Amino acid sequence: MRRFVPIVLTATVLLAGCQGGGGGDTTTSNAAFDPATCQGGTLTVLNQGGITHLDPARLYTSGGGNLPSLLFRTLTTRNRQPGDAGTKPAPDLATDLGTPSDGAKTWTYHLRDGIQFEDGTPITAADVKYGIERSFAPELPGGAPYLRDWLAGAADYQGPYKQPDGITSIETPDDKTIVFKLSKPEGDFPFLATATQFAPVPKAKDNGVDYEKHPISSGPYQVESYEPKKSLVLVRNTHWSTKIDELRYACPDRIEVTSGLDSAVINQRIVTGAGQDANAVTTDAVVGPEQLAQLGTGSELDKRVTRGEFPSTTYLAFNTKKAPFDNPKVREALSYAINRTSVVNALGGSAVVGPSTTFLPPQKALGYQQYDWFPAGDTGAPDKAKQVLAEAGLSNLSIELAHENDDSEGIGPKVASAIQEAFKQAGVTVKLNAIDTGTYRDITGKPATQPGLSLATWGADWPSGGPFLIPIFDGRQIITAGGNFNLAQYNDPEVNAEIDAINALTDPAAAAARWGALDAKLGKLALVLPLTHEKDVYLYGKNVKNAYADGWRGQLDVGRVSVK
Amino acid sequence: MTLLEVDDLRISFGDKQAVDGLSFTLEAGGSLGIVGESGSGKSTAALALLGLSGGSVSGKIRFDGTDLVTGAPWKDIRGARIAMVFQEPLTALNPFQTVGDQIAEVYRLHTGATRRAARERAVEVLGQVHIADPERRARAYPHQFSGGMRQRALIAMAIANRPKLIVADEPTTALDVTVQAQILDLLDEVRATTGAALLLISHDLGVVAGSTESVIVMRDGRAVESGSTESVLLSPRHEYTRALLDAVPKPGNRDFEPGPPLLRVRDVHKHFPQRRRGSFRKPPPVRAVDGVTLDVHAGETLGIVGESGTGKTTLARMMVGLIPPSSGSITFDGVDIARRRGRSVQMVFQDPLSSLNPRRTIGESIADPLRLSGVRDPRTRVEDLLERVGLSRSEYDRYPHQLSGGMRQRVGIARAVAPSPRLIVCDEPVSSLDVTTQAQVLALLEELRAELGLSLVFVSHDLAVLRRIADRVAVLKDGVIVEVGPTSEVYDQPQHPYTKELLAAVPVTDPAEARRLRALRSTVGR
Amino acid sequence: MIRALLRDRGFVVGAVIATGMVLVAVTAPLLAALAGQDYTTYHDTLLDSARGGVPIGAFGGVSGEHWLGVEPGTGRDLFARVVYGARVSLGVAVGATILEVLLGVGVGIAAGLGGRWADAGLSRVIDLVLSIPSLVLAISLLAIVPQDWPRPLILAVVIALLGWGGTARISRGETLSLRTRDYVAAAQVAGAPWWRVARREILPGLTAPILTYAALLLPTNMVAEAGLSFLGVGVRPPTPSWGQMLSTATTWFRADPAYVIIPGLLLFLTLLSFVLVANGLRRVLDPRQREILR
Amino acid sequence: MIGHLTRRIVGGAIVLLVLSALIYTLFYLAPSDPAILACGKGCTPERLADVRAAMGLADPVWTQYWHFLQGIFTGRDYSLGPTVRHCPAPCLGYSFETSQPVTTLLMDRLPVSFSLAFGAEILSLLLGIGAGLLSGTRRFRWFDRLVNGLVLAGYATPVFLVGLLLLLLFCVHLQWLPFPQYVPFTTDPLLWAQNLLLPWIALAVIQTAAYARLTRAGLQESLAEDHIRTARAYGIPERRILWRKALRGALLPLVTLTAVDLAGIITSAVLTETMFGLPGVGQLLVGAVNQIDLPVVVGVTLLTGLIMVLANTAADLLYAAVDPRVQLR
Repeated sequence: MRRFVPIVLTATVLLAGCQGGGGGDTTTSNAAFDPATCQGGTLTVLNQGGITHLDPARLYTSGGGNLPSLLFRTLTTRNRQPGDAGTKPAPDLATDLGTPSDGAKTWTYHLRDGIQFEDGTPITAADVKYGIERSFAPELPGGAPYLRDWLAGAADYQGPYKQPDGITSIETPDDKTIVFKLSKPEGDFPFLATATQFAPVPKAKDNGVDYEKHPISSGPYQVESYEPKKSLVLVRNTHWSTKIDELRYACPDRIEVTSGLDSAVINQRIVTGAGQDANAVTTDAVVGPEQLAQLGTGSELDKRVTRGEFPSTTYLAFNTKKAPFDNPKVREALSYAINRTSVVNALGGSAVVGPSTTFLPPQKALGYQQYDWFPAGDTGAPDKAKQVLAEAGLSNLSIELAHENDDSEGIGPKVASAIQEAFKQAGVTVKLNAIDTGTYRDITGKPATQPGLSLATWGADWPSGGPFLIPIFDGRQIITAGGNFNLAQYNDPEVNAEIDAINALTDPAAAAARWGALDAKLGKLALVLPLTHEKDVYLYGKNVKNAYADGWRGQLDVGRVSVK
Repeated sequence: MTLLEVDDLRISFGDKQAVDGLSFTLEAGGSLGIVGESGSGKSTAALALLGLSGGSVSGKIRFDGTDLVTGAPWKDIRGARIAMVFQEPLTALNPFQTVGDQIAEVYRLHTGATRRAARERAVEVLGQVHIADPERRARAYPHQFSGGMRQRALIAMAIANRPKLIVADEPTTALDVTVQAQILDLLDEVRATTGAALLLISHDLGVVAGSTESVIVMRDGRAVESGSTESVLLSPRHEYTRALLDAVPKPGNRDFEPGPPLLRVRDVHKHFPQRRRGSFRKPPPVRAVDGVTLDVHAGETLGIVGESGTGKTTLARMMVGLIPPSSGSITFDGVDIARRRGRSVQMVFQDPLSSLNPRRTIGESIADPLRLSGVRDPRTRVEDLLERVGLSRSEYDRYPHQLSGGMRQRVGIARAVAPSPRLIVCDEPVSSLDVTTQAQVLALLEELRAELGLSLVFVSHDLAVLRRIADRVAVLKDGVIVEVGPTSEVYDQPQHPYTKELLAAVPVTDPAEARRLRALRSTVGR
Repeated sequence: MIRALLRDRGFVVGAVIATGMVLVAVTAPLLAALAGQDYTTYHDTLLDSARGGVPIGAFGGVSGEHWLGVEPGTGRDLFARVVYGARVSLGVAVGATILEVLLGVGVGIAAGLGGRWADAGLSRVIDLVLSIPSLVLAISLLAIVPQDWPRPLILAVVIALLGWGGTARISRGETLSLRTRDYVAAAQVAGAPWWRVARREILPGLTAPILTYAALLLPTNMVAEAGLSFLGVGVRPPTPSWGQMLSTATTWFRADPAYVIIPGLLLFLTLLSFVLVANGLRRVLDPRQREILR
Repeated sequence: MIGHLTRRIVGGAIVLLVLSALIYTLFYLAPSDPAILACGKGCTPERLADVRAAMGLADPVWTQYWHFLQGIFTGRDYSLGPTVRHCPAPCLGYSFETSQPVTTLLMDRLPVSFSLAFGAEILSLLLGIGAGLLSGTRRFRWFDRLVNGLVLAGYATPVFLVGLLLLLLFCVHLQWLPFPQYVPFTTDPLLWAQNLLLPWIALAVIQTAAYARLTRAGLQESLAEDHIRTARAYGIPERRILWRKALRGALLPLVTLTAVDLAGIITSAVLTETMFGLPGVGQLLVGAVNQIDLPVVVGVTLLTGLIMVLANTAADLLYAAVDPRVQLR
């Protein structure tokens, strides 16, 4: 059961987009589609993971998320286009992607005209600022951590309930202008500004934890009813129109989301398409073995598939401060020994994951460059591994592998067993160390308690190399107290300097090339052992039109599908 | 006029011939007793009258002009013209229906009366069987009745449809002796007032003696002797009948000089706390034994007599130290009995099956007290004892369920005498045995007493047994000793009214005496 | 007694299967070696990765090498996993049953022979254990226990801790009824101390009802283990257990029905055999034929 | 009667108290920290401490437990940030994960579990008693044997196995029934029943056999009782004896069993609900345990404990109501 990443809105999981890698058939069915006449009908969304919190401060989604972006407009949002274009940010509430100054340490935005909340109140810069401040409140945990890190002097801010004076590094000189002062240059700020924390919240309507019961919409729909993890019903927001929002088509009149379903059931229902299920899509139930058998056989179902890729890598993290992983030979040997086919099968087969020899997943926007420094072939090269170990004078190696105790995040016992078996072929004995999923990141994220070898996943918060490489390899990001992601505990001033240099670039294409080169360089050191990257195959209902994989995250873009 | 004529009745279950050529007649309004030990076929024969015997039935049963063997209109017969009174009054009544409803149901079924009329009839017959406040009691459930009342209710049900024949199958077996007398009197009365004939079935010669005009003695499915009650019981011709009559305990006559007091019971009380009903007031405790003072002298046999619920078992168990008294003292040779347990005092129990561990051989059971008193290898001693109580040495390795009731009680006695006690308390040791076995066990106890110089406490409900074996008798009622004295005195000149009532209730095998006692009861009882 | 048991056809069939299963569990390594397989080796070539990793070939990839086919997603030999799975399923069930009987009989006799207060106190404890929603608590308990503790042992202990109430209640009831028997009184009159009474007079009387009850507890505990493993709080991979296999099977039952049928059938057969044994024991040992089978 | 009830209530309260204290202790001892989950990825220790304080987890465990108990009897106040929300008694607290009141969550899930339990119970009672009567009156020998065999098989069948096989057969192979999804009774009774049919059957398979056996044994025992002989001796027709007299005694044990079984289905519904994906109390529990959602775990445990206690009490009362011999003290 692969409940891995695309649980749209849960707080624990990262979401980001992709270049639409495999999505060849994404636009074929759209020939007759006209956004001007697509309105009407009810769209059904069948999902596994429910929406735990519908509060923009607590959502951890990138590109504004799929369903949340129907309610929350942000300063910028993902460009809703199939293919590569979709990996770029686009202005949403703001008039442009932001004006950097002071070497990308200050970003200035202007709000566009005519934007209103669902109650007709105009949206002001103060509303955006207040929304961001709310996300600092410990009562509303769960959102992405970047703002706390990037905004100057905001690390100790406790939110507007305890500190009503607000954050000084966000300035609103007038109702239409908002200025962010950062502690260091961040060329990716327009990407971050797609997060729901950048959605406006009217202070008068804020009732804290209960705000999510009916968050005030700035998008094309508003909440009719919401039950956490179970259901969400959206109806039209009459104060929104295509005149003030070009990106969202908002075709269906009504959207009904049901969550908590079994993925097999979801796919079965979409395939059968009885009644309302003909209008159904899913944003998180990747197809299972049963549907895979029907795909590619020329059946009717082949026309109802979107394929996308989510930039995420599952890898083995070496703690290079701990023996024997401080020895590069050991890391290399294990890199030779790995059997990626077993891992792929453990994660659901080649249709939904692909083997990775690079840390960056194969997406252009991230700056992917192909390399395979320790060729293990499809099923591992145990003899080569043995040889490397013998050269290092290490035979009969015995190691421990930490993993989560359930498979929900794709780094559970199934993958661990596959790795254990692969290493066994190379004469390495692996003892499995199952750690409770709830505390796994806490234990691995504290250098004091971090095991020598652990399973990890990393997903990009936006399609750029920075969020993929910085937390993992920037030596200044080693947080000893906890919440550390630089599991190799690797600190090279040269690499750190390169990261700073790329961060200051505001041209994404230029940055991508340098990120890719950095990844290839780091790969030679075998600091991590990349295993797989995500592929996503989603089915949609018979009546659903204009369904294409969202270029940012590999899912159907609910903002543009039609059921009419 | 002949009401019932049974001719050459044969009932068999497979190979087993339960009734084998039984013949008798019963006049309208007459009474007939059938006597026999268990397995004699008497109940099977009785059930055959209602077509409920099962098995294959042949012969002739002619009742009131109808043949009951070759198919009969049972609906009109059962409960309407022939009514049956069963042995176990608790289980014979439906526990889920009120007594009144059960009687009314039967009445309606046969008369088609209205609900209301049936109800009235039920109350009427309940009154007829002397149930006080019948209106209210009709609404009670069987479990709310005492044993005697239940049997009355059954009799009420029997007479509800004014049957021509009442068959009473061991109607008093489960009852106390005084209640038994009342029920027998009631049957007699009912027969007189309703004009129904009575077929009374019992294992006890004393029960039929006072209640029937003629009697049949059955053994192995055959009638060994029949005739008028007087002639059969006073001058039996068949040896089986004689044996039955001989087994009835006769008064003993032992000259006896009591020794010094051995066991002294001083003002002993035993109160069992009752569980709280409701949450407010604690109910008063049950006073099982309520102030008993008693001596057991060396060499004597003390009988303690009482009906069920009088506290006699509690007293017996206190005497051997099994239950501590609530207050008062019990001393043996001046020492508190609780500290003398095991050596000096032993006990023989009522139910010989329950008193032997079914999972251990009888030899082991006997050897246990010997081991506890320090004997290393008791096998030979145990075998000697087995021989002494009339069993063979090889019985050592057998299990209790392989022995007959009488043999088991012999084992119980052997176990009691094994550690050479000076006193044995016997709690109803013979009440579960057949009359003939009873006599043998009593004889064994007497022999052992003489031989070993034992003292005996003999607790029983059976006055006849005590009269035979006891030197002195104490009469227990509601936890109090109402009368105590030498056996002959207590039996011949009872002082306390309860003693008199008890004695009057004892069934005797002399029909004339039985009738005399019944007359006596009617004056004492009401 | 044995002759009576052998006359019960159900018992004989059950006993044969049950013994077979126990043998399988005991000789699991041998059997796996005989098949030339072990329960950890992955066979990626036997899986169709493009279809999510279903076994290639009929009926879950049954072949001369893999007698029962292979596990979807991993290609591990199903025969080896099934025979090793028997170890966990039976081991945990037997362990839990033994613990339950020890605990239950101990507490039951103590309550039955102890004084009024001991009985009242222990009876409350028994009631408490009986009125605990055991599955609910077991899930919480097992989720909390550290992952590196020996899992099968923990499973047995948890199942036993939540399930000894029945044995205790029966033991207490039987003890209370046995202690009123005259032979217990006889032993007491003879001066036997309480522990001698408990051992010599009470315990033998408890054997039959407890044995019958324990025989039924065994399959119940097997179901419990399977259920907990099914819910993912049972033994840890790569250790196989039947319940765990059935749990994985829920995702595979459409694509690879064989994977449901094999462990499912085995679990059913084993349970049935133990129930048959228990039923036979009950008929012979418990002449009252109480309906403890529900 | 009143005394009995009082004792029952006090005893039940103690059971619930012990249960909740047990869960609190266990979760306190557990290595998992719900605040980490809430805080999310990239959570710094300072932020974690703030979040923990906001969730009320910074207090010592006994203080937390005391607040919990207070909530049940007097209600509690929750800080929402800018405002305060009052949770009236009996307040079981708020889910760590979704911030919803636990009582709301439970009330939301109960209909599903109740639908499951009552449906299955009624189905198995109907089938079980029917089969028991047929075999108990010994009209058909083969049927008797069949019931006997089925009860053994039923005892040996875990519900998740039956569930899987039923799904395989009816949803995948024959495609007669949809894959179960819960439809509230109030929305569409027909769909409600149609969707619950498989779970009901899965649960009923096991219980039907047990009830059949019990009915059959009870009937045979009942028919052998003395008062039945009395009824026969008084000419009461066989039919009337069977229906009016024997059956009542035979069904007596079923009365108590039904109440307890009903509670058992609800409390062990975890498996069935997981199997069929029904959003009942059991599924809520599994999710909560995974998410270390202590208030919900305690809530579910208390609810199921309460149901068990109520069922046992109900069983006693019912027994006393149908059997006049039983006196509750």
